[in-house]
Amino acid sequence: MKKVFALLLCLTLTVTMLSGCGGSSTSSSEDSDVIKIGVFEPLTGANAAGGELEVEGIELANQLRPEVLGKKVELVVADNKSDKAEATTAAARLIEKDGVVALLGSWGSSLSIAAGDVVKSNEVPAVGVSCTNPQVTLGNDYYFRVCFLDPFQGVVMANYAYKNLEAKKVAIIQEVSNDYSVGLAKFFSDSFIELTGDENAIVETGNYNTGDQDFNGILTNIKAANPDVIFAPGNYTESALIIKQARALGITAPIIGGDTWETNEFITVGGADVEGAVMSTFFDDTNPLTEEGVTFVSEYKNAYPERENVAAVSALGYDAYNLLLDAIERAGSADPQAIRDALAETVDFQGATGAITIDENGDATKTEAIIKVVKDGKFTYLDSVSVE
Amino acid sequence: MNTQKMTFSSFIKTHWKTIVFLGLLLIGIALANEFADSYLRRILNLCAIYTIVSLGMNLVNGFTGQFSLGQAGFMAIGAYTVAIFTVPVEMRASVFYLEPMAPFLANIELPFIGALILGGIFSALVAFLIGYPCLRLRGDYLAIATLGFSEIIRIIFTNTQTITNGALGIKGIPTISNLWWTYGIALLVIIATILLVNSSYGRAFKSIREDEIAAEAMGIGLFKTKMTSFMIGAFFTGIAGGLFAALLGTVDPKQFYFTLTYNFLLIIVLGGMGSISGTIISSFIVTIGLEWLRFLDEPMAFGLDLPIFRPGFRMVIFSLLLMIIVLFYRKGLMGTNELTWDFIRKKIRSIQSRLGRKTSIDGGEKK
Amino acid sequence: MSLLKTEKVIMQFGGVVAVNDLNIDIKKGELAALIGPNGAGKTTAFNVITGVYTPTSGSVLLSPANENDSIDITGKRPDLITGLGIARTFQNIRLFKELSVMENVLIATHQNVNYNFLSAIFRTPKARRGEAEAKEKCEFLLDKLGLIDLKDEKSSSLPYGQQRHLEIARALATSPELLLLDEPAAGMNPQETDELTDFIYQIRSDFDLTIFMIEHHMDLVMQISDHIYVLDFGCTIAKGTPDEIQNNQKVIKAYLGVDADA
Amino acid sequence: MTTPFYIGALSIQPVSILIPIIAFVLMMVLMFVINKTKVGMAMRAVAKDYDTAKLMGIKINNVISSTFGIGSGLAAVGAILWCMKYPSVLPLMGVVPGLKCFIAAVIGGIGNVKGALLGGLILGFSEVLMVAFFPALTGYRDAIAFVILIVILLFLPNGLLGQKQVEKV
Amino acid sequence: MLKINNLQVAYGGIEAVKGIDLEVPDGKIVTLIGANGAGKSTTLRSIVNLVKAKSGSITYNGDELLGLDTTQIVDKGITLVPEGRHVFPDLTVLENLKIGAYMRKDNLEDDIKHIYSLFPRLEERSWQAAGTLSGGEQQMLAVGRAMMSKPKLLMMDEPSLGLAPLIVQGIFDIIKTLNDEGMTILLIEQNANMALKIADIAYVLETGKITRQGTGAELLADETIKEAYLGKSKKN
Repeated sequence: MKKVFALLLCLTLTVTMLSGCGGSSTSSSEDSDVIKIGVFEPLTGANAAGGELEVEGIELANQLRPEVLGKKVELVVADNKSDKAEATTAAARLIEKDGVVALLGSWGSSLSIAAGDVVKSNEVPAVGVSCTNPQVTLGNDYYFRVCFLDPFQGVVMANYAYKNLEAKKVAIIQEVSNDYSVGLAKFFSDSFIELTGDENAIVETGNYNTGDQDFNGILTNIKAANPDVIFAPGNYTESALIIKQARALGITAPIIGGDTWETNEFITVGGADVEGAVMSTFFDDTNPLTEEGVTFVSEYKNAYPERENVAAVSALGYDAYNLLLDAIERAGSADPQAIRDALAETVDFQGATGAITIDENGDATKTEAIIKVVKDGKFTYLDSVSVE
Repeated sequence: MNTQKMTFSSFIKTHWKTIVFLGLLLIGIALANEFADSYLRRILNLCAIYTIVSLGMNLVNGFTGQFSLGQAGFMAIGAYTVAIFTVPVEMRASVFYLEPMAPFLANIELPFIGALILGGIFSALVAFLIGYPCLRLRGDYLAIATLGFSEIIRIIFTNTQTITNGALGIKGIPTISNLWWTYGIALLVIIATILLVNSSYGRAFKSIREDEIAAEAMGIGLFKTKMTSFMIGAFFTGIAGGLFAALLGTVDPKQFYFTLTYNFLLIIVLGGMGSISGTIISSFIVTIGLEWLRFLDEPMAFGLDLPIFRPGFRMVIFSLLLMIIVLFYRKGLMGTNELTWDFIRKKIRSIQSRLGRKTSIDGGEKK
Repeated sequence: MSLLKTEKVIMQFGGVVAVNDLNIDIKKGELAALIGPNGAGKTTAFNVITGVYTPTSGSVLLSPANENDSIDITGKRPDLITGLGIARTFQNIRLFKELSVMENVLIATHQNVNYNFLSAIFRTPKARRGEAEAKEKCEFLLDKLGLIDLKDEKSSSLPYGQQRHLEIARALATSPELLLLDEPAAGMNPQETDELTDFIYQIRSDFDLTIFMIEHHMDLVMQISDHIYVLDFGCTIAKGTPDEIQNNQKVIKAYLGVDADA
Repeated sequence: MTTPFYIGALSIQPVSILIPIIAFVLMMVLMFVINKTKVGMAMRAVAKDYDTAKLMGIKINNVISSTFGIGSGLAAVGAILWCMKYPSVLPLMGVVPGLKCFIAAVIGGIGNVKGALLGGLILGFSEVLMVAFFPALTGYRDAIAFVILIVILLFLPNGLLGQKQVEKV
Repeated sequence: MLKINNLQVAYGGIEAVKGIDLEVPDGKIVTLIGANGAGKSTTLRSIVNLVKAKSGSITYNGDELLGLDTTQIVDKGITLVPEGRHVFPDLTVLENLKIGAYMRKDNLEDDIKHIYSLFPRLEERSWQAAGTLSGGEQQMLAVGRAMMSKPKLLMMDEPSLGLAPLIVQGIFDIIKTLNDEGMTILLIEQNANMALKIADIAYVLETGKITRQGTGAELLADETIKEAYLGKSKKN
């Protein structure tokens, strides 16, 4: 009896599976009046929060601009579970099963890198949203992005520390298991050493692992080294805890970081201690750099009235979508190859996060980064820095 | 089965079904490699790779009865070996952009097959080092110790910047893995496992699973035999890791978090601890099933707009399904049985007889 | 000439002394028995001899036929001791339950494989020959022990008596000189016990064995043993021929019991 | 609770003192429950011998459930203390600490309350001290637990305070 | 009091008890004798549901026991002193006794005193861990522990196992005393001699079947029984 029941259950499930599959694979309708764009983002797993914010921006852009070349644009969202193997299958599925003409995503450079080979071998272009690692577009003609790169961000923050904060000695705290963090730390220190001309300008480097919660060991050493500024790029939770514990230890030096800090969690975890923390980012809703930015902010606030501020990655998602549609328009066709060529030729596209020109690597050349500071429990515009 | 006296024609006669099956499989691979889209190919590749890892794991856990959870670590070793030795030398500078690759490695490039085998060998060597202290431990302690070792391997890979590029991982691995590679090697591994399991060594493995004390009294050296099994399992896993790296084109330490091992544990438990065919079947079920259930992540599954259909829901359903299967089939789908032609025939008969009810209550069993 | 000798063996578990000053001397070719009340340390003695336990003190010496001197096997690993020629059965049958009768016996030949696992995988001629020889030997054994028709059955599906036989067959497959039987007649009725008596005689002569057994069935013990050792509270309280033992007052008191008709 | 006070150059948060005290008190309570109460007696009995415990009329399932309850409760207290010191909550935050707790219990000897405390202290101290004295090795911090585990099990297969188990043959 | 009808028990394919009938009348000592593996222990264990019976029925004062949990059966006043004593080694002697009364809510003082008066050795060792006791003391403790639940039917599985003859005698004296106090006893013994001497009714179990039954004295006098189970060889 048990077995019969189990068998029946399996049978029903197989049937539902089959029907589910049948439902979702409508790739045969190539010449219909729909253009499909794939969005592959981490919607579960460690990177889910970032992925969702990007999808929000993309969906908002889609609502505002639902058509191109007289055809309806349909977004197909696939979850890559913050996992590399899943990221590649998700990308392959979007291309093969859903027949998308281009991809958007993903949050997390390593996931984009993993999907890089899929887009390359299928010759379908992809536009990265907030993947700042240089390796995403390196040696891949089909991957583009709308955000600036880690080297740029490193230079920006080094400049900020050196010029605005007049720092001579800095300490670095990096998340060794996070490629973003070690990369950014490296670019920062290279740039800072160059600016000061002092080989020993980095007085202390502390390492921690993702998920760590106690940083007193690192911080005690840093306190002893007495730096002018502490640069601590990394995950928002750990970073907020670092700042809290640093302040508890009596470290008063300014603590600065990168774009990943700009989340509400950073402030909820850090509380009063993160007041004055400074970070670079792509976008600021109170000071949009472009007209498009103004439109985006007002539309975003309409669509999500409950949000206090607009995440930069949402703005980037918005830009990625519009950049892609712009390229489709210029190509005059929804053929992936044509889109790729049009994307590569993008010059001075006016996005919400600034003007974007795609260089020979497929990267967005941006000259300006926003510097924000936490003030009264809010991310507040501080400055915009341009670096040549 | 007395292989010694078997002539070629009698071999054909007894195994024609298997030969035909293998032939069809080859044609299937050829067709898939040629005509299937990259999405399908990718999933099929993953199926084969998971099969290899799970077989390696089942050899240790299912056949030898040693509860080991080091799979993720061994995969990492294989994957990194392939990554380190196959990334073209001229690309290395751009991959290792934070710190250059260690000079003793920087100019060594191996052909894929060489790197793959080397990965397997490294993995087996590390298994030896791990096994030396761990294989003397009892069941649950062994599990936690091997799990720990797999974590140590991952942590080491995160920290050896000049060799493994640390947290950045290695990019630009030539994506050589295709269906021929993965299925070819999976087939070799399957055949090797079958031959091994049915040899004197295989029986020694099983005797340890059944009763360590009796096995020892029969002259089986526990440590040596466990070690053999452990190292072979690690070798297979290392090779699979290499294939995995060459499929994705990139590796980084986070891929090999210890939770990866749970996937394989799930596969072997579902398929049946100690069943080769069960492992193969469940590798496919798990890999394909997860993809299949993807529609549950969409907000409009079954045309219903329910808030539960959101990303992640398929994992819930998938876990539930597995729990149900394991509840109803305590020993997994196959137990310790193998899916042989005889087994299929018996199953069909027993189903027939059950449908026929009274006509033959034991008729089906007797033959 | 003595084959197995234990000298002043003491086995302690925590504070409990399970075996206290065990002195046994088994001659080549003889059939010795170890008797004593339950819990007297008989099985512990077997476990010390076969290496399952390392004794707290004392030594176990074995003089196999192909060695000139005796070898100290105290605390050696069980599998190595088996390799030197001591095989055993267990009080509470320890077969490889999920495996077939044939496989059970074949496992006991594994210690003699002279090819490595790679040869086994590639089925080299050497491995095939080894496998064929092992099979032949095991079939011969199973035939001798009347189990040949059951060789493909799962061992746990065998009836109790035949499981005992299979355990002995398995032990014999290790080609021992000395066979230790731990309560071979346990759970057998008098008739089965009689058959077992004949059976032990038979294997002893067929395989040229020295046999040392633990047994409670006094009929069996008195009938077939050359020497008997009596253990009580871990101490050897008596040793001698069956007649001597039967008339030993100490033994009667400790073990045989003051019988109504004695 | 997290605002520090100073003893010379030493800055100490009140929680840092409170947590060990609470842990110690809980250990005493746990030992009292296990050793002095009826249900604790039943737990010890069930741990040794299911069948005989049933013969005493002990409802095995109830005892196991209550053990589970106490264990989970203590884990919850641990988590609360953790969050007092490191105020952030994540769904997966328990994975690594959970694993390390198991290791601590194994190091101390399964089935021994004092052993678990000892194991926990050894693990905690070695992690912190390694980071403090060998900052270059910080990346290897999570590995230290496993290294200690393996070294200890190599020499003491039953953990520091665990009892030797003899298998009956 | 206890009635067993056509009880069958199988362990993993092997039938250990193949349909037995037996009866334990109120206030009597009943013994089961037979070789190792004949199914004696299995029978006792199936009465308290430590092993599951395949078919048949076990009734206690008219109530069916099959299907009840061990704890429910114990609650009805049946208890088993298991083979090999199985005292809880980490618990003290006193705790072992207390745990025997786990189901009781009333005052234990008097009962503990009573047991200490039967076994003065236990009182001396009240605070020792039970694992450190000698075999005989452990057996006393196991009996004492079983008595703490105030059973109406006390079942004992090989109480003389591994004990020196003198201590065995002591245990049997206690059994007799308990019986005189009104307790019904079901006993399994390898030392058939002793068992038959004190038994009112005895059953012989052979490979899962009852082959003989009678009063203790009858079986004790029986030649074939003597030969098979009384340990002394016929030569004597």
